[in-house]
Amino acid sequence: MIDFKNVTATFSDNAGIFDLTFHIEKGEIVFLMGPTGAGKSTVLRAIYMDIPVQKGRIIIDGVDISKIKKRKIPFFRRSIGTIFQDFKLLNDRTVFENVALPLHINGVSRKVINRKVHEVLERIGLLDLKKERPTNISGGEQQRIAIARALVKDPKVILADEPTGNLDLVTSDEIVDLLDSATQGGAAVLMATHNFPLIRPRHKRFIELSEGRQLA
Amino acid sequence: MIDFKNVTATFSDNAGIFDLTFHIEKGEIVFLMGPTGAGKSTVLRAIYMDIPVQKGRIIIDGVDISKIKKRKIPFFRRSIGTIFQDFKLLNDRTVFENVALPLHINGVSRKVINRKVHEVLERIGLLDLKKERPTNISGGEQQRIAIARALVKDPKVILADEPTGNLDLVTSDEIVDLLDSATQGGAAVLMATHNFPLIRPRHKRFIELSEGRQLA
Amino acid sequence: MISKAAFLVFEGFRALVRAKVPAIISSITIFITLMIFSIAYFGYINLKGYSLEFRKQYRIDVFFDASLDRDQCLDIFNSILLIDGIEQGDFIDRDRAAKIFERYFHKDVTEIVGTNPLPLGGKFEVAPEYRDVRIMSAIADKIRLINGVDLTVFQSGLIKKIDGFLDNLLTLAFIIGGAILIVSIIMVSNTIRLTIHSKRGDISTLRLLGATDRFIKLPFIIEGILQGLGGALLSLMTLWLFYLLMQYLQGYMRTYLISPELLIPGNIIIGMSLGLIGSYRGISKYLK
Amino acid sequence: MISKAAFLVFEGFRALVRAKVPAIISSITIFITLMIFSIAYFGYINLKGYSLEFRKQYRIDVFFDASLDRDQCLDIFNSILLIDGIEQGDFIDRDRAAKIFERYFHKDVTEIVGTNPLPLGGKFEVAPEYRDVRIMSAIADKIRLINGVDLTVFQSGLIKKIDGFLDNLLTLAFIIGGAILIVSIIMVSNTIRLTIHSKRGDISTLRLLGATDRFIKLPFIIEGILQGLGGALLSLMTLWLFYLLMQYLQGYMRTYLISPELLIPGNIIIGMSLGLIGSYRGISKYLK
Ligand SMILES: Nc1ncnc2c1ncn2[C@@H]1O[C@H](COP(=O)(O)OP(=O)(O)OP(=O)(O)O)[C@@H](O)[C@H]1O
Ligand SMILES: Nc1ncnc2c1ncn2[C@@H]1O[C@H](COP(=O)(O)OP(=O)(O)OP(=O)(O)O)[C@@H](O)[C@H]1O
Ligand SMILES: [Mg+2]
Ligand SMILES: [Mg+2]
Repeated sequence: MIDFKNVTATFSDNAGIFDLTFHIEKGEIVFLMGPTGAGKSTVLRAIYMDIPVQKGRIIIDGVDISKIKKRKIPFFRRSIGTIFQDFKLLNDRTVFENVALPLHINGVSRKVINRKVHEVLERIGLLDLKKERPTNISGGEQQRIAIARALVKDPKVILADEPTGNLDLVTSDEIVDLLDSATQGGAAVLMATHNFPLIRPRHKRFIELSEGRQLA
Repeated sequence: MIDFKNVTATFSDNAGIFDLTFHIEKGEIVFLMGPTGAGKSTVLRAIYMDIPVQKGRIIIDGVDISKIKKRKIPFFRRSIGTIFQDFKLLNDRTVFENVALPLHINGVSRKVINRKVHEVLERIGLLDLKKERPTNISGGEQQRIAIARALVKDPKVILADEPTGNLDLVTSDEIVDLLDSATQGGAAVLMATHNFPLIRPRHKRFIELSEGRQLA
Repeated sequence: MISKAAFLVFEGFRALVRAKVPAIISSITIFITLMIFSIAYFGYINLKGYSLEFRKQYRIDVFFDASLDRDQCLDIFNSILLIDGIEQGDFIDRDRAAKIFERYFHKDVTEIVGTNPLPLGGKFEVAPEYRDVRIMSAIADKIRLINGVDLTVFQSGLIKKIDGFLDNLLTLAFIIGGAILIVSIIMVSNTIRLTIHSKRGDISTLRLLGATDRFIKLPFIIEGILQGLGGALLSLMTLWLFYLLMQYLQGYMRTYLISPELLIPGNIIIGMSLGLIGSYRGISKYLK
Repeated sequence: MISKAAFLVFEGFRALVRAKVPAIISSITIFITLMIFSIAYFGYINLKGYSLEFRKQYRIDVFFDASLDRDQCLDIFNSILLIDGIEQGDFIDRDRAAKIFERYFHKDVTEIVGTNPLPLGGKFEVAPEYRDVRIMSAIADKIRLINGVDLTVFQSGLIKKIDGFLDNLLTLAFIIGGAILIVSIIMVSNTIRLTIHSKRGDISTLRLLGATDRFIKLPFIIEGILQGLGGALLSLMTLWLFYLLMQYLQGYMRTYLISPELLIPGNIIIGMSLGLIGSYRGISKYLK
């Protein structure tokens, strides 16, 4: 589902990712580990085409993304559910509207949107906040809204960038469970995190980065 | 240094903090624990006067802050070093300028500013990034810049809201060390966090919140 | 697809409410633009009105051969009336001529001369569309060729002067009008660009979520059109007050007012077009 | 304190560079405002110029008693010249009168009458500051009281018409000018408010860091003044091109140009003031 072949994407000589190669199967969850500044976000940004790739190929669901025409990038992004490290919630909309947004972009009918958004807000336990603005809820609540927004469209690929940084251990565990359960539907999940204690008990595969390079 | 007396500050009937009473000494570091949405950020925001207090009194360095005139709030805030949960870095300035900002606000001379900013960037290990914009550095790097900005003015009171959410364990530990060492200079530090494993080995006092109320 | 289009239209409406400051400022900009337009147009039709009024006084004076009698003169007078462009004429017999004499010399001609030796003649007015130096000169030349016409006087000097003056004014009015048009479009699209600039973070997020440019643009454009409508309504309200003022001043100075049948749809259409063009330009530039 | 003030001034400069889009748009707004100002002023001095030129033709005609001889008439003529407001005069003897007769009747008076029975008179021009219907009527009345003056003619009808026309135009110009002034200030401060709006997040962060309102305001105000200067320089460059065009057109239509000694400092001062007032209003409203 996600296939990196000798991928190099750099901002400067010593910042970015260098010669990464890995593969993530349909229905698999993989953790991307590494200290701060290691290049985890850069890996994810390369996948959702936010930054250019200098060398190598990234193949998502059988498609070499460097071959995707500029005009088609939005359609490619719709198949990916991204949880951004800085949430990127829209502060001028309610929680409900934020979560509904990807469905509107995908052209889903209002009735279905209503049902799906309620469903996902229920699942992350924030249905009570649906009428609040992101500025009026706590950091951890914002983070979970960002997660709900990524999951609501049942994407084939889920990219989660530090999705538990603002959550306590119990809630973090629930979130990882949620991401894990998405793999049952066939999604491939790539989750960047530093929280080793969180993922250790799960015995899942992880990719370790250091200074932009793969360890082991 | 920080004195809460039956403080209630609410957004609605069931969101906010209720009847909190605690005391933090000069030179003491205290952790504010609790799950997401427990009210940790609300405690800190009440201290730096970002939200109004409905009941009770908050006394900082001997001053009842409800008595501070509106015109004097900026001067009160200058004595506090705050690390915001969402960093609040200014994206149109370099890292250096961001860290220098509180010193400019305090009217420190350019020469002293230069020395102090270099010193603190050195200490958090990000001197290399001094000319970068916050948008061009990683999440963890941004977080450390936010920490540097709070520490650079040697404040009497340090409020840290989840300062390690985007940092790996090793770096997180270094940051807590840094905050801890600030207490040697006489500062009172209040750090909100969910990361219990991080603070457990330190055997420091902590205050535990749940749904806006103090536990134990 | 229909539900998506409906969503985008709805988004445009809600954007107005969500970001009130920029929306209000854009509406005010369009309002001001429309006010400038309306007042400039008001100035223009007044200039035009004054100009036409002045040109009403343009006329051709004709004198007949002294040897002709009154009836012969009248025949020639009537034949001149048939010339293309001549609208009406005024036959000047001896009595009329004496009155003219009195106007310039303030004496009765028969009193100082004993008889009335003044020549017969006619004054001719030309139709509005012929009130122009070149055309009137041509008509005067034509009259001059008629048998029995002693002299044709067309005060081309004075007329040229007035014509030149009015033309200068109208040229100026047109330069200013053109400038206002360009300026308005720049102004409105700049204002809307600023409101878009203040939402740049949200726009980049929408893109990362897979929104197409069309999806991002449409709400801005609909918002722009609504802002244009808002500005137009504001301007109509203000112009209504201006009308009341002008009607009150009508006693003191003559003014030509724009008819409401032109003003109301004109303002609404121009306002909405400005909002449309401004937001389209603004968002397109931004997304490039 | 000095280093802080220097920092804030420096911040204002850097803000220009940091947020280029809003800075450019604000400068363009001020530029456009100044262009409108300059062109409106240009229109105004042209109107004024045309008006003065027309008023040059205002004059008072005097006829003397038929019983007086040439020398007596000349004495009266000279005494009229001494009246306050009379600038110069033209004595009209029998020959001049005959020429006037010819101008209106296109015949030689001696030829049709035998002698020249026309009255003696004078034409008087008034000094520029007296060229006004009311004042000239008063002067005409004064002349009428002089012994030996038979008749004073002051074409108050025509003059009133022209005066009225010019006054209407100038009133219109003033209304438009006043409107432009108000509009410009609103426009500039709205534009700057939008740029401030797009930095609202940063402003709230500065407040949380302990910045006083003064600390937040000053860079915006300095930025505003610099944007005003930028707009002024842009407008001066454009006006220079406009001057070249006008100089070229000078052959085709008479225009009065604004002197550069007025235009250059005028634009710079007004531009910087607009930037100052606009940013001050904008940021003050925002911080309230
Ligand atoms: N836009 C950019 N321009 C220049 N350098 C950048 C940019 N974005 C990131 N970098 C640099 O690239 C390196 C990797 O950044 P990245 O954001 O991928 O780290 P990360 O592993 O996600 O770290 P964190 O855990 O702190 O989020 C860092 O050294 C960072 O400073
Ligand atoms: N501005 C606001 N308006 C209304 N409700 C708010 C506002 N800010 C916070 N809340 C609510 O107050 C409660 C406490 O919020 P607070 O931000 O203090 O939580 P927290 O302990 O910091 O959580 P986290 O660990 O997720 O940051 C939450 O339920 C939140 O939804
Ligand atoms: Mg990252
Ligand atoms: Mg919080």
